[in-house]
Amino acid sequence: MRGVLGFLLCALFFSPALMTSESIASEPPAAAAADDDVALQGIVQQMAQSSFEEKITQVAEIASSSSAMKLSLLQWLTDNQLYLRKSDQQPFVITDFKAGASAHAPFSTEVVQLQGRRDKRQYSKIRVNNSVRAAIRSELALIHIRIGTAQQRSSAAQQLLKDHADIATNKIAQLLQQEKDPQVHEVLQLVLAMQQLESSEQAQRLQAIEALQRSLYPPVKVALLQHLKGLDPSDVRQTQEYQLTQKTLASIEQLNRLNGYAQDLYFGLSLGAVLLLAAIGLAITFGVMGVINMAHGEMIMLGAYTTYMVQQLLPDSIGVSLIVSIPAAFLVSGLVGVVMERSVIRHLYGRPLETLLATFGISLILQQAVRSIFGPLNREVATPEWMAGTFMLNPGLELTWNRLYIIIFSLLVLAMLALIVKRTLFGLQMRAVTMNRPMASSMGIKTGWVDALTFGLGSGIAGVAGVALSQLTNVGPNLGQAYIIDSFMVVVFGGVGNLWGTLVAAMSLGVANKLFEPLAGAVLAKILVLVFIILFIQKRPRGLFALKGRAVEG
Amino acid sequence: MLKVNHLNVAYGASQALYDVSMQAEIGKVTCVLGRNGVGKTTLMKALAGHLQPVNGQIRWRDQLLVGQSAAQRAKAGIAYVPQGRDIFAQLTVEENLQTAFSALPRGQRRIDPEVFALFPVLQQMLKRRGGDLSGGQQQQLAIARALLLRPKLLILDEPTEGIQPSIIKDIQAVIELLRDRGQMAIVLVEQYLEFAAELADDFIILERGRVVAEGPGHELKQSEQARTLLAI
Amino acid sequence: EDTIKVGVLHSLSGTMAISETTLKDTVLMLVEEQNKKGGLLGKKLEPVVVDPASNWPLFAEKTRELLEKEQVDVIFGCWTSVSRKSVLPVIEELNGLMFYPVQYEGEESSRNVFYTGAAPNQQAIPAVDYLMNEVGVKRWVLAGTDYVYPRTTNKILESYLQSKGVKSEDILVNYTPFGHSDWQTIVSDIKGFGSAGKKTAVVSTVNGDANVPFYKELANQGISAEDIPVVAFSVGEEELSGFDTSPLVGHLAAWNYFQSADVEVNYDFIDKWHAYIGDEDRVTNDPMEATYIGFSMWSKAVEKAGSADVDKVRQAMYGMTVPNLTGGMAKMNENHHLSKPVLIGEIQEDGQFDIVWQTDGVVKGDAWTDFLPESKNLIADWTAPINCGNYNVVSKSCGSAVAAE
Amino acid sequence: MSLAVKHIEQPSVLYMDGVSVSFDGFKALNSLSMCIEPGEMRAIIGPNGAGKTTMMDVITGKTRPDSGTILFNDQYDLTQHDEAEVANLGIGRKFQKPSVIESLTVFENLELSLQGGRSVWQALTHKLGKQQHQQLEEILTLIDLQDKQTLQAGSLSHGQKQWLEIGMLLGQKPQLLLIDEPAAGMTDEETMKTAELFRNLAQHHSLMVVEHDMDFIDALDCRVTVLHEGSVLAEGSLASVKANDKVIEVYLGR
Amino acid sequence: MGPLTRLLLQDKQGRWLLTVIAVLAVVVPFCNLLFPPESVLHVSTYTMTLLGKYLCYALLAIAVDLIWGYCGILSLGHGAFFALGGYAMGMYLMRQIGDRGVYGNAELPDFMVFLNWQELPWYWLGFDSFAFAMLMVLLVPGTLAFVFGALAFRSRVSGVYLSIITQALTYALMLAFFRNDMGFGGNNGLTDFKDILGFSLQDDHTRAALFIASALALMLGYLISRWLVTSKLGRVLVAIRDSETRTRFLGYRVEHYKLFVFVVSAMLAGLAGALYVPQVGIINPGEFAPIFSIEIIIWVAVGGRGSLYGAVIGALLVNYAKTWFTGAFAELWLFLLGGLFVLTTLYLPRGVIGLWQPLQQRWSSYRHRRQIPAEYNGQEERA
Ligand SMILES: Nc1ncnc2c1ncn2[C@@H]1O[C@H](COP(=O)(O)OP(=O)(O)OP(=O)(O)O)[C@@H](O)[C@H]1O
Ligand SMILES: Nc1ncnc2c1ncn2[C@@H]1O[C@H](COP(=O)(O)OP(=O)(O)OP(=O)(O)O)[C@@H](O)[C@H]1O
Ligand SMILES: NC(N)=O
Ligand SMILES: [Mg+2]
Ligand SMILES: [Mg+2]
Repeated sequence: MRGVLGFLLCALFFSPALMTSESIASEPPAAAAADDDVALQGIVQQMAQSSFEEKITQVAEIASSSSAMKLSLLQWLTDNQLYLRKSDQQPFVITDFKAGASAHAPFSTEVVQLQGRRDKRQYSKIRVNNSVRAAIRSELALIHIRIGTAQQRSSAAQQLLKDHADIATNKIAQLLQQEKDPQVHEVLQLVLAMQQLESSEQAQRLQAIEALQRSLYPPVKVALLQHLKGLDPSDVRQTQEYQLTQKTLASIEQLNRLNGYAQDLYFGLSLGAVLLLAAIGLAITFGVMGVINMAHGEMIMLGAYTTYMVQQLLPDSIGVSLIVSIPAAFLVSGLVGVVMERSVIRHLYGRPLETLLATFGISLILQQAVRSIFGPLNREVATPEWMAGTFMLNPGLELTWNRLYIIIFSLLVLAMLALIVKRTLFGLQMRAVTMNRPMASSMGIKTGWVDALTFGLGSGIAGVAGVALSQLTNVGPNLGQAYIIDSFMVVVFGGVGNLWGTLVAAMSLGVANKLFEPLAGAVLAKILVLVFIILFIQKRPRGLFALKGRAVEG
Repeated sequence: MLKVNHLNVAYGASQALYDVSMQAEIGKVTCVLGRNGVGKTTLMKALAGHLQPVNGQIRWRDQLLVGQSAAQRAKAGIAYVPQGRDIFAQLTVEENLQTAFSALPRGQRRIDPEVFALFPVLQQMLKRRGGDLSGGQQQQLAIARALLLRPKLLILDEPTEGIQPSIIKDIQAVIELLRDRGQMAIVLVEQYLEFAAELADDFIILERGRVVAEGPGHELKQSEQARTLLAI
Repeated sequence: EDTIKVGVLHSLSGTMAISETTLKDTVLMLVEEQNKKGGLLGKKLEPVVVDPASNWPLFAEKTRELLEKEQVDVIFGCWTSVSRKSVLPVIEELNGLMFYPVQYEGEESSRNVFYTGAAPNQQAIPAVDYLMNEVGVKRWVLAGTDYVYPRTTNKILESYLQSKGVKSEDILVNYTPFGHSDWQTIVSDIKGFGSAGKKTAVVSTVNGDANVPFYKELANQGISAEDIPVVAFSVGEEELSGFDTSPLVGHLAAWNYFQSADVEVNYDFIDKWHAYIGDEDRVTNDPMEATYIGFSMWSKAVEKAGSADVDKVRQAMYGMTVPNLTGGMAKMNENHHLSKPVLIGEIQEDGQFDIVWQTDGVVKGDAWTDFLPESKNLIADWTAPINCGNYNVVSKSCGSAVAAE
Repeated sequence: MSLAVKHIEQPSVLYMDGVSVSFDGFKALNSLSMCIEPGEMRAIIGPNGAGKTTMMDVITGKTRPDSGTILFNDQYDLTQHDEAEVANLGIGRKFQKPSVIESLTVFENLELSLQGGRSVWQALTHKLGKQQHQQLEEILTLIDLQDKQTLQAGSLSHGQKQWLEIGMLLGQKPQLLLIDEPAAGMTDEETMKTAELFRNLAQHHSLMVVEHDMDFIDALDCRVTVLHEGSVLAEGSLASVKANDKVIEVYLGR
Repeated sequence: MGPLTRLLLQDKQGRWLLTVIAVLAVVVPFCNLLFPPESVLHVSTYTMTLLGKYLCYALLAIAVDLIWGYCGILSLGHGAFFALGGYAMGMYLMRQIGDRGVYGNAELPDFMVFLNWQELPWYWLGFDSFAFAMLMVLLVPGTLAFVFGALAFRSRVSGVYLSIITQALTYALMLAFFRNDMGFGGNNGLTDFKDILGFSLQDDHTRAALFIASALALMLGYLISRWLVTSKLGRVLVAIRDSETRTRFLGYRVEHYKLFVFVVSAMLAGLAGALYVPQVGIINPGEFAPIFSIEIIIWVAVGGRGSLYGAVIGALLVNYAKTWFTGAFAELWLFLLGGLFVLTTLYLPRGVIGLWQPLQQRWSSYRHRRQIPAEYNGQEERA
């Protein structure tokens, strides 16, 4: 699914597709010599005592070893899984200290069952810091660029872009010949060009600059800027080179600016999508039913906690659990909504302002209930693999997957809701009941039933929003409070009772916010958006998509 | 047949109907008359289920209605055209009509073209919001909507109010037609004596919440009592 | 009276409950433990818990309630600076005693408050030193929530960085509102700022609720600690427990304590905490250690003074040392701030920090920073003969606060 | 241009020329022209949806016309004024759907309607004078709501609200009264009483009365204008318009 | 005093309320100052400042009820006016600190010193004068209300649309005041006040005086509001609440009326804020938080919307409950307070003051029923 989306987007932005076949280039494993392992074990044991600088040289030693274990060892190191048993200095690999997990010693065959966190006292970790990790990453890049999978080669190539001095020029040429993946090929070529930029021959440098034209990888720009600084425009011999560099930089800058606009738009839309999700449920409970639902935020919160619970039940399949959470959150929040409606709200029809008081009370109760049950701390909701990270539209424009999913998800939810409201008998009953309860009843509509289900629907959708928000923000007792104000703003700004208005309002507020933000900063941007809302309402006192005519005045 | 026995209805502390009894037979039009504020609408609301009586009984085909919701009554074939129209202002004309589907079995959920024959303006304005219609158009919509419920008991509270003369004539014809089909009891509140007198098979007259006169329709026009009761 | 009353003034509801509730539990745990040991001076300790509900004026009101109505002998409380500022006049008027356990912006020393969290020189400056010297950072993003603590810290840092020769175009300052939840633009700006070819780091004074979405966005936009490390002063183990840290390994925090401190006292403390709270997954953090130190010092001071009387206890506090949880000793100075070690930790996959650097000895908390013109001549010393919270060493006079005494 | 034409004619209380209003393309008023003379009572009839109520909306400033001129007393361009200003110029209105202030009592409704004292300051210092009390008593008697005067207007029956609204109109003493379907929901007897009331009023005021009840119109005994599809279809005595084939076809029925 | 007696004559509950407040205004300071802390008759300073705070809230509640209860303007941003009044007072109090701040700077408040400001911004000028500050206490909220109201009411923004933009207003102000650059102390706000008119704020006599001032302000606010709502203007307001359109057709310039009460209400709120600040000792942007404004609405709703004394009772009740619960049930109080709100709506639809109305109604319906023919007596009422 993610591949498809990526493809669509790439196609959309006229950029080369990023997924290609996953060929694995491998080289025959080096002969495992016991001596090598002993040496490695020695290094590892030494590492426990050494400073981080020493560790960097030790990493290089490990990388130059011919042992088959070196790759795993480097990986364990970066992943912080290498420990020494305090009692006998035996290295162990430990992924987790929870009871039942095991520790295995890579240099012997010993496996130890762990009893729980307390065992931490018996092992000391071989610590690495960012510098050591960076060193390992560079070493791994040099290895992976030769034998890695396509993806590993790709990231290795990009790593080389940053540290292009690390690798010999002839080696790149050699790699370029073998490389089949067009993207990796392109990056390697850039690496080569960047090395040539430092060449002593002007012809080669000019060629390199040409090659770097329109490349949006940030290191390229840095290198060109650096290069420009080293040139003297008044020197006739360098004028051409100077101008070419300048021109190249200008064109890169130009493209970056375009990217910037596209990115702001994307940010705006994704912020809009979040606002939309948060507001949709309210568009039902408030927009359609007229209940000033101060507990709306808590319905969102319940959805987020449901996501957490589902994830606790399915700890090993985060992706599935997220999908399962959607109906689960709908049910949980929806049910709470139904109970709320039947027990409290139904006594308040015709007294809309008092719903504010009651739902405010309910919101306090729900917040405290969650705090009492789950504690005051935020809960961890993991992000599935396919939602994490970015996709690259072009090297200068990487957009986040999760936002894309959320944009699509919010539109789907809205579309579904619009279908229900506009196209089903239930939707019709829903609207009729809120417009005139006694008369709706006289048309044979079970108003109590419809009220409960409508409120349940609105609440359920709020719950679904909670699933999405759990991917972006705190899952804690205050989650709801953070969204309630914005939700009301969106619904009202769009025009109460108008789903289409809610969509446009959410998106335009999101985009406006993100357009102001680079100009004025986050705080002022928010203030500006609020002022904008205030002024806009003066022009359209009933929101963006106000219903007009007698129908609303009567 | 509809039977009302000793009905008392109050708004909070103030009582509006005292010991009202009446009946309406299938195949007949029963007219309820009286001056402003005597309790006609109150009685209709009690029949439709919008007001619960303090005490007294309402029976429809030997079934006790008191305690049943308006929706249950609608499903039992009671349709109500309220005074002041009460159409769903923000629903389109079509949607207003479709609300009647709620009381109908799945198979019968369509808008009977007969309605449009009677009120052609509604067909022209299907997509307009009910609230945007003119007063008379809304009244027509309210009647049409009630007819779509395929009622056995039709309650009409001043249905001719605000309707142009030619359509009043049509409505009169329809009511006669419905009555003559003999499958429906019709309760009609009307101030417009001429109209009432022409349709009424039976009538009752209310005064200050009490039934003060009743009789067969043909007596209405001649009845001196009726004249004085309806005068000031 | 046969009990010594301990007031607990931490928000249990509202936005700050998320951080402060833990401290309430910590105090209750310490009180319970002390009572098991027989209390103090032969009296039981009686905790009095109130909820100021993250509402700043309510903090003042509740302080008055604790001191006047409940007649508590000591208060452990507050988190945000504004709550402390709100409490200050009341506690000074009624001559109460409060232990404040959170890192803060400094520029304050009240006779009635002991500050057991870090002052800027015990957190911000060492962290920047580390990044500059050990990591080679040349370009700085100072990102914070828009309020006094980040503003002051950043001001101090800016002035410090400039004194170290960092040019102003290499410093980017950014403020966000409380609870800011959409970090896309800012994170992308950081990314842009960091791609100029110089080693870049982010110094984050982002507070509270805004952190989770901030780190999630960092992770999503793929800002790795090796490229652009983020060092935070308000993110500890507890904040990390709210989200998945695996994409954030290597980002940093500067504190005076980390749960991962590999010493026996710490393991004991953690065990005690787990036993008390009944949940092995609960973490410990720096403000808890600060609370622990404050509580230990106060109990020792009460014993030493032979009374819970505020003035006597206060006098007994100066120079007091108690073991901290990282294997050293914490000492209370005359300026009401502690001497403690400064640690830099890197985030691990399991939500813990690996200590990657620490100061050689302890650093003495500085009430008035040396890096701002207005305060560089000020010191605090609550012992005779100075007896002043803002003593000007040049004019040799006490600024004001005690003039009223 | 129409202004020029106008000045040759007699003075008018209300002068409308070429007034058009459309809603989403639907022409509710279609170049409507009409003129009411001082002291004239005019009956307006016309099919449902002809635009009668819309016409009143336009006169009273509730709806802005797309085009056309509306003059009051030959001097005020009503399209330039909002509802309150129009009311203060001396135009009162009774709505088709009875509309009173539901949570005020009957008495208070009438009190608010009394002429004068519209500004904030006046409202703050206002006290009912003896004369005004008397006036209110008279109105209450006339609309037969004395015994309900302390009841909240919301608890009146439909017809009682109609009466109250007429009473409010009387209290307001406007120069021009726009009355939308006053007889709806009244008994025949009351209808006649209302007609008489209006005839009396017409001695000092100008009236524009919309009704569908032909007996009532007959009793008003005044000039009749028939609207159809937003413009004037016929005008004249009731007898003459009743005889008009087109009127019969679209309105009266055969 | 003619109008005043007339006002009071028709207002039984109001007489009660004013009497109670007047008694409090005398007794509480008296007991605080004259009886030693050991005495059973002693009222602690804690209690007195707490009550003083409640009185300010009560005045705020009256201000809100005036526009909401009587004119149907549901302002979800009234905290803004309260806070502005508070800030005006806070600025005065800050100026009174003089060189007693921690940096000993006589010209600048501490927070400005520490943000390296060189001189007092222009909008701080004049605030060292009490009279000027008091003027601003009324003028600043009044002017903001006037500008905002003039815009909104003329554009006929009403209902939830108005509510939401008032909320946007207070939210925007909150964010703005959070900014240190605004020159109002950022998140910390203004605090560490020393004295007012030369009297120390730490002194119980000063506190007693502030308490009495709050009581007087509340009484004054009540009387002004009562006068407004019992005049014909009050009926116009109700008419507007019920049917704005209809009122317009009667010739009333609805926007003028709304603007008038809105401004009056904002000024009352500002006054409440000004009295609140010296008693609680701090003013910060938290008072602009939308949730605070919603809470004000809740007080009024709990007390009983549309009756001024109900608003007072609601403010006192809810705030007392909050004080009590947060102290005595620190970890459960949200359940209790939330429950209180829900139960109030369900069982006291007219608010707490509705408590005695059913009694009255039952009495009148009892009398009424006796006029009904005897055979129906004792039957269950089902309507
Ligand atoms: N909601 C209400 N609350 C209190 N009293 C009411 C309410 N509705 C009607 N009444 C009173 O009940 C009495 C009967 O009213 P009802 O509406 O039944 O009269 P009606 O006969 O239909 O009059 P009309 O011909 O004017 O429609 C009236 O006196 C009226 O004042
Ligand atoms: N806001 C609107 N949107 C769409 N159509 C409208 C709107 N307002 C009025 N109309 C239409 O304009 C036409 C004129 O309506 P108007 O109410 O003026 O009729 P009327 O002459 O008063 O009729 P009646 O006698 O039934 O009261 C009607 O067809 C109505 O449906
Ligand atoms: N003191 C703080 N972290 O606000
Ligand atoms: Mg009726
Ligand atoms: Mg009409």
